[in-house]
Amino acid sequence: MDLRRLLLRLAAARPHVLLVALPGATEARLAVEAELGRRGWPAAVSPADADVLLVAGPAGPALAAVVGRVWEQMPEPRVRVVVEVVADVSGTLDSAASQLASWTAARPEYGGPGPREQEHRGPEHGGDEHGGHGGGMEMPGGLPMADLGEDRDGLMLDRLHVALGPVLPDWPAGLVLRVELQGDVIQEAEAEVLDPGRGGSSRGDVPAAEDARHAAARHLDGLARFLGVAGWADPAARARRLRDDLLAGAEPAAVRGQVHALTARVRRSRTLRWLVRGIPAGERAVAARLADRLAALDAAVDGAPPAQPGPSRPPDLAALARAVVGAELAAARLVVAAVDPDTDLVAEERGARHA
Amino acid sequence: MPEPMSAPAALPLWWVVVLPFLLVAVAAAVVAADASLTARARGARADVLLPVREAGRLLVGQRRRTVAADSVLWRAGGAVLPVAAVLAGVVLPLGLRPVADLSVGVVWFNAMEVLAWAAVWMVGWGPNSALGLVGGYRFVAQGLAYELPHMFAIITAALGAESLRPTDIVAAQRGLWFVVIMPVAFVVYLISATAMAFWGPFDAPVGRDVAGGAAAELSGVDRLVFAGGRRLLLVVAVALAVPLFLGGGAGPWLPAWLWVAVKTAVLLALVLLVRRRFPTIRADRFTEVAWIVLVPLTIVQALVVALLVLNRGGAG
Amino acid sequence: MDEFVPVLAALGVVVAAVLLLYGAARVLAVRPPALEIVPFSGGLAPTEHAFSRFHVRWYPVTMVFLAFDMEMIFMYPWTLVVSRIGPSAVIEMFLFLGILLAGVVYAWREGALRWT
Amino acid sequence: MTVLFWILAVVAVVAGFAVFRLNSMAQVTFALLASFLAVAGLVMLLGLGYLGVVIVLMMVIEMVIMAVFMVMYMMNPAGLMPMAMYHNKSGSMAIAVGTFAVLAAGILLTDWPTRRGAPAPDQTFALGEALMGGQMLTMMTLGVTLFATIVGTVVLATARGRYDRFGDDLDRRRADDPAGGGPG
Repeated sequence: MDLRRLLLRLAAARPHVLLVALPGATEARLAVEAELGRRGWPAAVSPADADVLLVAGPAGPALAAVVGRVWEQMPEPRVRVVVEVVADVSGTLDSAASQLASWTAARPEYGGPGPREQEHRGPEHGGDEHGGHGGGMEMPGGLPMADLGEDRDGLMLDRLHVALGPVLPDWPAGLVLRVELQGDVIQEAEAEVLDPGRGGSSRGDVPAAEDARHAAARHLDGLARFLGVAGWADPAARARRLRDDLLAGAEPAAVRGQVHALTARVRRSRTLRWLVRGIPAGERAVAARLADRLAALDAAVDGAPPAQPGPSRPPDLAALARAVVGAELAAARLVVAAVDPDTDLVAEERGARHA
Repeated sequence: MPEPMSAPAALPLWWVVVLPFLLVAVAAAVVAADASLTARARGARADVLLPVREAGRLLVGQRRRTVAADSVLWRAGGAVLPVAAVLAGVVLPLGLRPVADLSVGVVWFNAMEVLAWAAVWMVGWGPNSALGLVGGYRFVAQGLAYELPHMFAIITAALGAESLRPTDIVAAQRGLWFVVIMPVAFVVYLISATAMAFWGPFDAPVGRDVAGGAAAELSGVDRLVFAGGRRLLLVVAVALAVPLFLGGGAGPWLPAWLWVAVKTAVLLALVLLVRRRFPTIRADRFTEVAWIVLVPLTIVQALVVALLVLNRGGAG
Repeated sequence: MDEFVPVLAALGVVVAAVLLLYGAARVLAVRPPALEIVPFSGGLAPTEHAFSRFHVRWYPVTMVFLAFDMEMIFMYPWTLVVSRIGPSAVIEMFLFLGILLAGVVYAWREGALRWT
Repeated sequence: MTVLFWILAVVAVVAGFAVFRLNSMAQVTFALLASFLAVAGLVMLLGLGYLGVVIVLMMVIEMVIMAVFMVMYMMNPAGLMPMAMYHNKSGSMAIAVGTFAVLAAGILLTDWPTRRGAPAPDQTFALGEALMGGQMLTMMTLGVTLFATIVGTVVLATARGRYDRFGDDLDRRRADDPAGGGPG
């Protein structure tokens, strides 16, 4: 049908890309984000919204399963691509777009042409509101329902077990937060990083005693993700743009003015201060961690030497999990974004221990 | 009772067909303008075809249904949003006359926009998804915060004209736009209108932090209807501020319909810019402010206007 | 109710438009709907149905809201008669609102407007 | 007009019946809402525009809030396991059918008086006049009742009170709450 082909072509000029960042592949993620920004392609926030599944880095077994599941969740037309080498980001995106533009239902899918797994799962249950199935206690989808647990008022109410991550917008690569939710309040939490030790050496390109440019870029990246979680898209986009400029080779001194303007704007925002006030996040509250980051960012572009040149320690995931207990989901996301655990380092640490 | 003034009748009936297209066109313009602002911040090119691309993309996209989803409520919720938005839009004076000149126009408007409560909750509930549920519930919490200030703001405008009919409210501003005597109600109205369309900075129900929240599991035409309905709701809610506070089609030189268009465009631009100035305001922070700052403020505003009306009534 | 005729017509038109959109999508969509998709929470499979007793932290707010909301039924017709009835209408309505506001202030102080 | 009446009437009854047939608490709530909306349409047909629209306004808000509470308290809120909205099926059926029959008979058998006088030209206006005039006492009583409702529900529903928040002498400047927020 011609109209369908026309619409596919129109849409393919601006596909929504779901980026799956893997631990140890920060460089690939940054390259992809920079290219998406240049093209003006939106980053999808969930598989339902995505046309392109872009996996940045080599996936270990656990993350490969995650990628497979996310792929299953995406509606067609859809394209799956992997970026492992920074140099071929642009070409990969081009080919994804052209595949979408010339998409036909008959196209064999990436990863084997077999029928989709879920179509074999027996009768559909969704719209069946007449209670006609006499099966009794057989639950749809084979899943149980949430069980009871005590809430902070001492009431017994359902506790829903949800695994947050590793594919969420502005979320540390590979991190999974297994939480027990009552409503949207977290009662218990557990944090882990999937596939630690995979590709952990890719940070070799970012020297340990990093220079001011990389320090500034790293802080801008963290700031952009924090602002993204806080729902402040405009300065988040500016932070990303400055980060990309720095990584593309701009001197910190050249962007100093813009960075200072950005940090000043974030600091000045009374609304942001009011929104993050009083959210504890372990040793330091969210607001204090944000202030730290802004100060470090300013210092980095001012050419000050990095405060602690010592070896970076892996993040304390147990402390992170403790910090989100009792928080409402939005606050928990802010906590994670403020702590911003460097999951690449978890990889190195675990990898070293196994060796 | 206000004198039975020579109230302009409603537009001819065929306008009911034009109205949805008109609103969709404005909503598309809003999408394009918003996206071009976003592109500018990121250093990319703007794209005027963007609303067409997005709509086309969702039309050819596959729909999906989650395990054990409540399809009835899920789909109904999405469809209610555009229907409610257009039905709320029938009382908008497009120039001098609205599509339906209801004597209880502003109450009708209020009743239709409140359907968003049900719609967003149903869309969040439907897919049997934890993040969707959180999004749906966030909107109800937000509604509990913005709805009372919203009602008081509308009532204040109605009080100024002593009529619930939007055309009467416009007529009552012949001498003085209501924004002058009720600035607080005007500002609160705009705040609550953006909150009702869960538009930034009140976009927590479809927030990034919950991967799209209520909309997280929507794809294909379901997403198109929901997202389109949300834009329509924003356009209609903001557009009603023109007859309520900005004198409707009043203005020199230009015809009334053009004035309405210009004023609406200015307000929409304002809303788009404000969204860029603020991070997402979560309902847990906003509720108390809404109740103990906005509600008393709007009540005082209503009192001031009531005294002005009494004064005027005494003179007449 | 003649004035509601255009409303009814608009309802018909917009419902038809939404149905038309769904019909167009049915023709244009590259595939029929995907069924039994696993809900998304970050890429891991859910272990339980999300449909559960959702414990909202703001239930006291709903109660205060409902009580306050009742008042709106009166306030809309009240706007029509202010100058006809005169000062007594204003005094009465704002006394009424004042009583309710006192309730809200009490609720605020007790922390009912916070997520408990 | 008559067609519309019958459509709305059937929708109201069918949706009302669905309330008892559906498994899901959420669907039950919105079936009830659909029933109320049809009734609101009937009220509008009677020429009571304001009342009809206000029924829509109030019922949408209230049914959403009811859905929130239904889902919060009822087991199996989505009806994933079959269940029924009624207990003692035969008894409740007898009561329901009996009530319906009595009411319907009442409607049909009553010798309704013929209308005297004409309706006010603007019912909304008339309603406002009645509220500010004859029904003033009703309204003030209602105000106090609503105040009592607010205070009562707050006392019953909040586990923590002002002494937990501001200290025993109420001298803490900023409230101590498990969740932040608000202007203070």
